Amino acid sequence: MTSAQNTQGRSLWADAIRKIKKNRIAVVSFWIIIAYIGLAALCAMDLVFTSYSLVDNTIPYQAPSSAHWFGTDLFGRDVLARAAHGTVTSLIVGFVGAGLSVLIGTLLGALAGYFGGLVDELITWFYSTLDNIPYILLLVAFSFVSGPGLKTLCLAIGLTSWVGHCRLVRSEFIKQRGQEYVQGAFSMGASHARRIFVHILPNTLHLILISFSLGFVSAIKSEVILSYLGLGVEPGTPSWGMMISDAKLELSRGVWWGLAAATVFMFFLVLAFTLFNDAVRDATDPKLRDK
Amino acid sequence: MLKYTIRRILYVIPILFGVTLVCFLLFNVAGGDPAAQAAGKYATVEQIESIRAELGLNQPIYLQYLDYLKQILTFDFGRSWSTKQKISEMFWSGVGPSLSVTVPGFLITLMITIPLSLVLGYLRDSFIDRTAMVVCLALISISSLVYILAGQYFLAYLWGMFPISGWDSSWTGRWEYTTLPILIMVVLSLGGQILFFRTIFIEELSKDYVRTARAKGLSNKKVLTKHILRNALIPIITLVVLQVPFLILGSLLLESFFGIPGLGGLLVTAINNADFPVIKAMIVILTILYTTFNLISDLLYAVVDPKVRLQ
Amino acid sequence: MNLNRTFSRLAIVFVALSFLGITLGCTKKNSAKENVLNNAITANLKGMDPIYANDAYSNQVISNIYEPLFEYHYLKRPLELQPLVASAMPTASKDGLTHTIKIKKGIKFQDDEAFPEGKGRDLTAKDFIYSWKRLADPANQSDGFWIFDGKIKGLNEWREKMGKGEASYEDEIEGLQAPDDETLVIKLTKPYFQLYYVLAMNYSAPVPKEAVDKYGKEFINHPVGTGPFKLDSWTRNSKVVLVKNPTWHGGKYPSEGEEGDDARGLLKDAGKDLPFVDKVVYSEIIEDQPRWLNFMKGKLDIVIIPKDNFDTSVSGDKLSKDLTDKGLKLEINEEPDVTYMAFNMLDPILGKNLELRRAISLATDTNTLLERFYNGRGVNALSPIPPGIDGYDKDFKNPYKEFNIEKAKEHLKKAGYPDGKGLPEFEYSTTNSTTARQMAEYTQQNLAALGIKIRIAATSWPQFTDKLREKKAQMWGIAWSADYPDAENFLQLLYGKNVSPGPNSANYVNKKFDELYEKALKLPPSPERTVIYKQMKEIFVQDLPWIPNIHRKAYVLYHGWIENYKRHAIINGEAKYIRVNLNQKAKLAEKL
Amino acid sequence: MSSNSLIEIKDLTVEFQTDDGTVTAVKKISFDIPKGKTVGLVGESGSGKSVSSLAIMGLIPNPPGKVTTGQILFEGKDLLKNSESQMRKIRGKRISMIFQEPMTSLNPVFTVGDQICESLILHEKMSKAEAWERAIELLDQVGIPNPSERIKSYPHEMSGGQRQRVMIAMAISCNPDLLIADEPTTALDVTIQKQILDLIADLQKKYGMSVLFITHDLGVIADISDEVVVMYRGDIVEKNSTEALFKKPQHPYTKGLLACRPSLDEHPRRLPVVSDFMTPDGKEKTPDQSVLKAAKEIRPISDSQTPLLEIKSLKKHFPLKKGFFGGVQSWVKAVDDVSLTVRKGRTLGLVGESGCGKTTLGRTILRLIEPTAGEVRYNGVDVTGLNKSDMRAMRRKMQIIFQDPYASLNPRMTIGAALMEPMVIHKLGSSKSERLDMAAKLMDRVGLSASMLNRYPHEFSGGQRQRICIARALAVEPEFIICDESVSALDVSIQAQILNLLLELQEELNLTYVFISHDLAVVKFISDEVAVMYNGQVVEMNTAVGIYENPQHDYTKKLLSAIPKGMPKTLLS
Repeated sequence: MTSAQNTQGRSLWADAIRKIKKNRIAVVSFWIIIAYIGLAALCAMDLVFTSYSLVDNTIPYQAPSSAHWFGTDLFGRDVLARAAHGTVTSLIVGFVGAGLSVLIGTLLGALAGYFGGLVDELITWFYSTLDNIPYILLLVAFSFVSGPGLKTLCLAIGLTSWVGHCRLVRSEFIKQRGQEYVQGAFSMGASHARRIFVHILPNTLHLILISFSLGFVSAIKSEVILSYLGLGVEPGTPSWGMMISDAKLELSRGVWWGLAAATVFMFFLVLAFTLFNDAVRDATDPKLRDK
Repeated sequence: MLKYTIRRILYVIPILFGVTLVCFLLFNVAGGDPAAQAAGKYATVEQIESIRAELGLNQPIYLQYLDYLKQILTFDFGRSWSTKQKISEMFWSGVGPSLSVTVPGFLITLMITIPLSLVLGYLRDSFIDRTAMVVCLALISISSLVYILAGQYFLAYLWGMFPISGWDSSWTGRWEYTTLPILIMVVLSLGGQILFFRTIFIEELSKDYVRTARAKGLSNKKVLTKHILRNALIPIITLVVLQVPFLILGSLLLESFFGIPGLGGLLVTAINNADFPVIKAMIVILTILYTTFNLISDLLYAVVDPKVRLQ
Repeated sequence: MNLNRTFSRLAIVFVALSFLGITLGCTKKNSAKENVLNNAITANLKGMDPIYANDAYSNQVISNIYEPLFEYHYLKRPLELQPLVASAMPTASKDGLTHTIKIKKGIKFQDDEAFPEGKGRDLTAKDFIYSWKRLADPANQSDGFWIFDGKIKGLNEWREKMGKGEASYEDEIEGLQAPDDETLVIKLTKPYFQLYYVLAMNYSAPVPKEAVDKYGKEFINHPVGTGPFKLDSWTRNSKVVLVKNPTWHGGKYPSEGEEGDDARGLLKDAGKDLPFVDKVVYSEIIEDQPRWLNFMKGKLDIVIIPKDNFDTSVSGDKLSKDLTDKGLKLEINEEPDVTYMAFNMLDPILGKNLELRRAISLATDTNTLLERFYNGRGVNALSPIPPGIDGYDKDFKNPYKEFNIEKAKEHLKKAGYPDGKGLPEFEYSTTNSTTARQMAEYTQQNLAALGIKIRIAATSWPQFTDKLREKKAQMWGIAWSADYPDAENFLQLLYGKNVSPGPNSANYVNKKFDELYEKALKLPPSPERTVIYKQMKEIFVQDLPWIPNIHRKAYVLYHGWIENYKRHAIINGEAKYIRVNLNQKAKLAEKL
Repeated sequence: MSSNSLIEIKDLTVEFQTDDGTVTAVKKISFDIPKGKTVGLVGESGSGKSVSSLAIMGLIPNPPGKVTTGQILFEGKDLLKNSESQMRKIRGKRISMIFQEPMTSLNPVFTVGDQICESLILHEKMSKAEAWERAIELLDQVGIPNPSERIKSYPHEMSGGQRQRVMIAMAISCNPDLLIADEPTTALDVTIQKQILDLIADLQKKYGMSVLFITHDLGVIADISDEVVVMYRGDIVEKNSTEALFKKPQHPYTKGLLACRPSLDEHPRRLPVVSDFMTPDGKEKTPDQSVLKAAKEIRPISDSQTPLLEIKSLKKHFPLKKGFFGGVQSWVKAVDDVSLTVRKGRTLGLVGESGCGKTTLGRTILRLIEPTAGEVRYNGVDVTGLNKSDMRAMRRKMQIIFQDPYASLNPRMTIGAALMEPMVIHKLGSSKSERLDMAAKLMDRVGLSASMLNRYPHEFSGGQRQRICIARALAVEPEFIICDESVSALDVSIQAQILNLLLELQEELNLTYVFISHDLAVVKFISDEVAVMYNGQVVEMNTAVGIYENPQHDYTKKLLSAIPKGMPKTLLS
């Protein structure tokens, strides 16, 4: 073999990761997100906070104490455990909902941006149409028609929130399509699929990632709004949206801890995502790199 | 500019077509049998049949769609299933109250957030900026219920600074009731808007013209308030314009807690009652408004951005 | 172009305007002198047409404007009908099929532009016939027609013809005759002892044809009745203001009542002319907190204590000292209603396995439910018939209405599903209000203890009722409030001929039960009928198509300046009886 | 210290904090800017020339940048000790600056008038009306026609050259003592460059100001500067009067820089490069004169030669505006009836200013853009009529090298993957290791180490990337290559290396080139024949020497005269 292996190059991703690693806030945020995912996994496997569904009707609405750090709820269940298990719901909604919408958005955006012409006009028309319906109304209408539950919630979020991703991917594809490296691949005889998936897509992936993580945060927030309107996940499933929605009645009897627990859990996840997102944006921004 | 305007207006036609089609399909095809919904709890099969006939549900689907378009064009959405009231009147009576809270609240928020986020953008990554970001995120993370319940309990009930809830339809009387909701709305929207505008300002701050302006000897303040603000206002204005249709929708929670008879409450009641004609009408009206403001936003963009203006 | 400057200018104008508003608002202080009753309704008023009065809130307002033939005595318990627009209680033929009702002379509709010169004309018997045809007219889609459905000779036929466009309001109906202006003769297809009760419901209140013709569908917003108050203004979704109707036919405060009413000072105004207040305001306040706070500030006179404010205000049926010091008074009333969990008897498992239902019933911890969701405000329900209604029996036994998980497990074993093994997941339907959802969760927990898994489907009310109507629900939680104080109103929910889409959503069919029901229908209120009701209850307990949960109690708080207040579960037109003691109000208001 | 110094820079060091640690952009440099003189600051990108100028302005972005040592004496006072508010009184008033990017350096939302007036109102305390009058005068002075109308224009309504004029008007508005011009002409066409240079020279004389002119191209400043400072990797390697420097350059780097620029008068076989004069560690080296002096042999051109490529009446029209109902209202004729012949083994140069259609022509030949009409015959086969699979096979024979070495490599692919991709597509090489070997050979061929195959494009310099692009084009063993402005984005010193490489490859592999450029000197150096394009049409075609010696078309003449002589006028005569 040649000596080719001798010098290992550093890809843009490796470069970005190195930059992120140097950013203390980003690292902390990253580990917070990992911690949430870990917590959700453990909760889903019922390894931690197993008391989340443990009803104790002798201690409803107990204020925070050493036994129950965030008090208990109406049924005497440990609020902290429920908030922890709410992570599962939120992460599912976030990953599946945002994932689905990114998938749809990327696919349509790529097609529209890459091929242009009639395909573009059709897709643009379609997403402009959806975009012209205020998102929250579309989401409400959609989940209203499709019924409640975690599955339909994810579906509703996925099917209604892809427009932003689509727009982004489309404009990025239009931009990249004209770039010389794509033209170069064309001149070498690379097929459409090769140009789309090998050349352009990897170069838009960082933007898609950022877009996904924004979508993630907004999906989590959508769950809260839909829960408030009674269109959330199935009752009994622990969810931050439900806890916040329950607070409407609880607060007037002075029970603030349910809301507090859900808010604190959500706050740190959203904060971590937002800050991490900023760091990824900075680390992958080509404007900041070639200078 | 005129050509651009006309083209842009014509572009709205296919969009409106799509928008109405989506609303129509969502409710009439996917949303179950409207007649059964309309008939109510003691309905008999014949009753449902008669409603079907009355609602024109026995017609082919495209005729139903045309009927629906006619409703929109004449602004006659029929009557609510739940209240039997005329939907257009329900709508009109809610617009004023909603706007009385949201418009002042929105403007005051803008007055606060634009300068504040400009400063934060300038101080990017400093301690102040970081702190402000966390505070903003905290502000938006806390459920709006907390602000509303606390505001109502402390400011209105305990300290008696405002009435607890209520409404006065006279132009002078209403402000007594809207002041507290406006205040709360400002607090509610502060965080998100600052975060949002800050990003826009940061984007502008990295542009080449900023260096030119500084090379001219302009002070930082002048560079910020003249050069950057003026450029950032282009995206800000267009985005702000897109918020306007939502002002009409009002704020659901504020309205229901402060007794403001606005459209937010109307929509939520309709959702709770599965009052399809009202939901449908609201979505269509809002969507058409939104489309209109999208158009206005684009045209305004052309006005404020000289680059588009003369094309 | 200087947009930021424009913005700030605009905003300054707005700020200035709002301060102007505040100062103006402050000068316009509510005068305590005004003789007004401030009430709240907890949902938005839909409209004021009696044929659409299908919810408590509309009824509360409408009752002050419209008057049906009869009303309930304000003070007497158990509830007793008395003539309102009628001059006396009707006379019935021996077979119970013909009823003759005399109408008071000189009753006038409220003045309205619909009448010549705006002067309200006299009410006649024909107005009733017109109004009831209107109720029956399919074009109006009223859901109140059930009060006459199949009961009055010729009315259903007319209704059908109307639906096909083959009839008109001019047509004679055999069962509805007005031989003269003061006499109304009703001919029934079969005995219907609940007739007088439904003639006390707002659905049957007379409306003037002139007004309906003039306003058309907008009649809903232009009420023209014969009642003590008339509409002054309605700010949609905010408040309704009613003022004294100067042309009202009058009425006197009752001079006798239940035992103890005198001691409570409820007879002080005996024989005095009604109404006592000049104005009634109904504020539409949906959220509990503002309603409660407004009440605590004295802006509302009467309020039902919200569930979540209960703990801080009441303990053991006594008001907290803080509240009694403020002059507040508490009124507790057993409501004629029942909450229950129903099974769809057509369900291949739930409907066919009695032991399973028994197990579920035994696993339901009603006391905790009562404590948790009603603050103990209610009684354990053992049968569909609530207290205060003939057929209710304090000592009635329902052996499955005890919380006994061991027994429940035994029954579950007998059912063929030891510890729930082999059972599929059931769907429990409910509505998506927070409380309904939490109650469903509670049921879920109760059944989980037994090893039975349920999935909760929470939808909007109409979607929920759709599901019931289409027989798609498996089990669900729901409540029924009396339309009138007769057990029939509850038992009809289990009558075999009323299965979905009728009111018998459980689709419960028991021949014996149905026979008894039909027999009872033919009987006037009598000990004989009570015995039949008792038998029906026994059958109910044997079959358990429902698990009855609770008969609720209302805890009503009112201010010290309100006099003559007595909670009445069925009527809502109490405003005319209530007196606002303005001197007292001036004194007490200072303490708030 | 001479008393007529306006600015004295002493021991200036500027450091930047980067992810890779501290980078010293400028190392203890010292130089003077005399009053009323023009100093040229020359160096390749990254040599620290722009940083030095920003340091004078006090505009080093901090963080990450920081001046760590030294003084900048302005009339004897250290600018670095000034407070921000004191600096503001100097910026724009005493020292002003124009930047490289005329497209983005002006604020897009204000009229040019507003932007010029701003300085006047700020520093000269003029009223708005006075400032406006003065701004019109200034626009007139910088050669904007109809200034009283144009003053109301927005930047985007002006061409690049005009914008740079506006920048200049802005910079001279307050009669500054020093004008710093940071690569003001690099982004402009040759003809415009010439005008701007003349303008700056004129204004310098008129106002008697000092000018610090920053460029990577010595040739550009030969005409206008009095003194030259040469920077190399953060150091000043040579400073001298322009005449002396051009006449007798001292430092090997300077020598290389002076020699590597293609000149219109000479016909060398290959261009000298910096490495001919300097070892990689900066030591002097005696160039091999035999190689340097070797003259180019003029290859015969005759119609009897087999043409490899024949272009006949090729047209490419772009729709300009869509009407209300999708109809096209007007067309841009980017390529308008062009016919050309490219002979096998020869190079056809295609020259013209930006927007003349030369790039579109290049891409249309390869069918990267579908032509509107006309024929492209390659070895007698009409390329425009080929179906998809035939076209793919054809692509193996025809390759293209683009202008922007930063954009023409996929940033997410290793160099190895990029080189092997065409082999995979065209099924060259039977296994991965075989392809890897081929790629290694290609790297070697273009003068890069095969050990770099696992690296990513961003780890290479612009010149290296362009070599990689050449290697990639060679991967499929093509016969014909279009070089589309392939050296335009490179510093002159790198440009020479790449041009030499291209020539070597042509000889070795018998390649045929179409070389597209706006720089006539470069085109003349590399081409056998030259076609001049103007407004989508070929206005003149001749042999390379013929075009230079006997230009026919007015536009060709204009192009020729605009090329910097690369020598101070005093030395030319």
